Amino acid sequence: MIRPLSPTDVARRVARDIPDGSYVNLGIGLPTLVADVVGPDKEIVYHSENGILGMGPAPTPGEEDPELINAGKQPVTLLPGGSFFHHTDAFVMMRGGHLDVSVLGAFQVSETGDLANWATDEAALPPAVGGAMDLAVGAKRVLVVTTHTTRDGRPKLLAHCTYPLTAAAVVDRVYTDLAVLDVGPEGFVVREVAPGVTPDALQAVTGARLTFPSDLAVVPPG
Amino acid sequence: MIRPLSPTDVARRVARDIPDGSYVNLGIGLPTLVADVVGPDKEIVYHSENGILGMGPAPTPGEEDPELINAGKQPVTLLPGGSFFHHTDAFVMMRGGHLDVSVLGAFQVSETGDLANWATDEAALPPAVGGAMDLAVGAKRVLVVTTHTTRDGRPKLLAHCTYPLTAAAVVDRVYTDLAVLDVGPEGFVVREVAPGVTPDALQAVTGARLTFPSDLAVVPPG
Amino acid sequence: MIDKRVATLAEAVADVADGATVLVGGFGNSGVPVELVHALLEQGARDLTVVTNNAGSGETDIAALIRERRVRRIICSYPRSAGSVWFEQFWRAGEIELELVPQGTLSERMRAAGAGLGGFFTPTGADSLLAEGKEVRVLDGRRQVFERPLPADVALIKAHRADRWGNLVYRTAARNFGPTMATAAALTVVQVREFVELGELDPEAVVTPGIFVDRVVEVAP
Amino acid sequence: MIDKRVATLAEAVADVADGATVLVGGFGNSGVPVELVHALLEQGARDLTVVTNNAGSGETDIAALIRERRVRRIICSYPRSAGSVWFEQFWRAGEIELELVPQGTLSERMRAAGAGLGGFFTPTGADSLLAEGKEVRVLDGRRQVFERPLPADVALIKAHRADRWGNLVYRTAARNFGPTMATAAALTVVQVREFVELGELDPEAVVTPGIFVDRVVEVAP
Repeated sequence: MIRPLSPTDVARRVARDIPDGSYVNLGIGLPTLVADVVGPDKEIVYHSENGILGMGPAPTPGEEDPELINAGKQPVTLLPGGSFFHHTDAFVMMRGGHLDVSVLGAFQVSETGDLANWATDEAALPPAVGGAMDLAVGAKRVLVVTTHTTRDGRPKLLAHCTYPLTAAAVVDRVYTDLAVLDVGPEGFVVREVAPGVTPDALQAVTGARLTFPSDLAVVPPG
Repeated sequence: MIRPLSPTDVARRVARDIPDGSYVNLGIGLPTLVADVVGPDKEIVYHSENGILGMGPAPTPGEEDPELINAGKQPVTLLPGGSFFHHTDAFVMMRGGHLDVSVLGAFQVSETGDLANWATDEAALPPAVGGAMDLAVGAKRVLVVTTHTTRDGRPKLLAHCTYPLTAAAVVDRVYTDLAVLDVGPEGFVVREVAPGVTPDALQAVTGARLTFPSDLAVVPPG
Repeated sequence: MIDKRVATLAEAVADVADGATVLVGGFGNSGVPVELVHALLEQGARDLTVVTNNAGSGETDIAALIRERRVRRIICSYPRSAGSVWFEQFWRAGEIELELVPQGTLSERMRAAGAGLGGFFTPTGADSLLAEGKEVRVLDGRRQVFERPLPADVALIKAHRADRWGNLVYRTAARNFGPTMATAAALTVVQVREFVELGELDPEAVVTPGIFVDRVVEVAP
Repeated sequence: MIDKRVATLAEAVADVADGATVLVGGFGNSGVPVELVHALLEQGARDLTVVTNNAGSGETDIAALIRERRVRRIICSYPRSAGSVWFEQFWRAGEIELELVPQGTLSERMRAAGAGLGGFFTPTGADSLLAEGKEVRVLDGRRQVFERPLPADVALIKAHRADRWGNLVYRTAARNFGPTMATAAALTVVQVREFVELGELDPEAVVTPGIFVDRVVEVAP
């Protein structure tokens, strides 16, 4: 029986791949869960595109500072050692390759590492991009967190993205509720699967050819 | 009898053209004299390319701070309201058109406002440019202070510069020991002359055709 | 004597012309110069191009400017939010133009204007729809798109403290676009919480030197 | 645990490779990381490309590196000074290469490297010999020259205080090229007068956030 990973399980799995001492940007949505599950043994410096390094946990209710918010516009805190800077410098950090890890959500990822996470083909909403494109091109490692399929079961991991691209050939690794996959010269290589997921079952919900190496593992419990 | 202006007289004449409240960069050499003769009725903010706004007078002997130096590497002070910033921002101020006035020295100025002040045709010395080119292209008004001729009597105001250009079509006004000249669509227009300087005498030591308007004045005593 | 302090919000925005390009600071609700934008609304300038990260929310500041049909065109990175109803309504009706710019490119284009540069190549967006119609060149092994400076007539920003020379310090993440916008506009107008005496701001910690600032107005919190 | 403090100058520059491009901070004698440069001299790396504003003076720091024939090429804006005898002697003999770059362009090229940009157009020098062989384009009504980023392997800079995360503050005009160079190198090494505890530096007044810094070493004044 397939037991898909919960969002927190996925976040835990991502957290294991973030080395102690990393500078990390967590995208809005699922990626923000990662900060909640990183172990206390690691000192991670979280970056926010609106000019913060060293973000701490959410403030105690009642202690919110309306000016001290993260990229998702939620109140945050600053750790000792943190600093503030202006927007242009925040993007120097992103675009200039200074972040060790960027964790992003995705609508689609292609087998060549193309990322689509800013626009669908829906014309009823005005387009909005924010900092997605800068985050995708700049970090040393770009990790994507997403459900393996859309709510109505269509694959998000594809041979080619059908939605407008955020950036081409940028994704290093994808974490879904069903698997952990690297993106390399061979396309998607499955590293780990959720409990009960067989290669055939995973291939059936994926829109690109998957490679399963002999040392395929089950995602370890968080 | 011609009475050429002293360097201090020239500086005084330049100072009269600098409005109260201006942001000013004074080039190395003759231009730095201007700060010494600006009247106490004007509040001028002096900029230095190495990251200072609001430079004050030279420190009292014994009070020098070896790190607090100007572009000419001489010790300076900082006025209340002054600030420090990095080199790149110092040049944003220069190149970006934020300085009201840049006062520069010159080897040659052409009648179209070309400026040559960084290199001669001497090949024995290594070339050096510093911030000259940024100062020449960026300020709202570019004023040049120079002797009217070289030490051996050759004109510095020319139809065309023969030395390598610093920048083309940038000089607004030239202050020499003999005259004050505007650079406009008509070429050099003489606004004021030193005491005793006749149009013919000035033309004779100038390498470009001069225009003398009917309201030509004598440089007033500082 | 340099004194950039003005007494009223109305005075601070008195001469913003119809058709002006106006930079408005802020990210979400942090650092938005709400009172200055409201003063601009009162002042009546129309046919504006507004450059800002978001497209307003609810019924205040930029959303109010849009609602009152003062904004012909908006240049921003993220016009969509829970409360961006006025923008969305006008956008659907084709009554407001939108130029969508990646956030880092938006900031960098304003910086280029303030820095006197003619443009720059960036990898951001080079493989996206947002590069359409723009020059793309391979530099350092990657595709990069040529982006042009984004200068403005006016910048409206919010800072924490100012002195009479217009030196500014900000507070936490409210700094965001302020320092860059201050460099990019012909006229930079700043609302601050508090005026301080000249010399009270630490010269090592001034974030926006007064050379980039034209007017400061105090708006008590 | 992040701790960028190293105990010795030797450790700070231990792995600078032959052939490296090294940014060296300072303007005149202000802000030069003298002790780090001397440590690099001891360390022995050669065939270096040194990027710095001036070309050394007297017998110390960059002048000593040049004298000891460690510098193959220097990229700077103003190599000539009263004491730049070693540079001048080697330059006349054709034993050191010089790339002369206008000062603002030098700083901006390093910034472009740190900012991940592919290059920029600047009016500075566009009508000069220094634009020879480069693309020139008319933008916004003026001739502008295309300049490329200037990235480096190592930056050696001097700051005033640092904490263990590598956050830096500087002192007066010694700041000069430091903050920009810190962004442009793969390895940024900083000498500071004093280490302080994490949290002691005002987060509003940090000039170089630690993300740009790899190693800090204390050199008491």
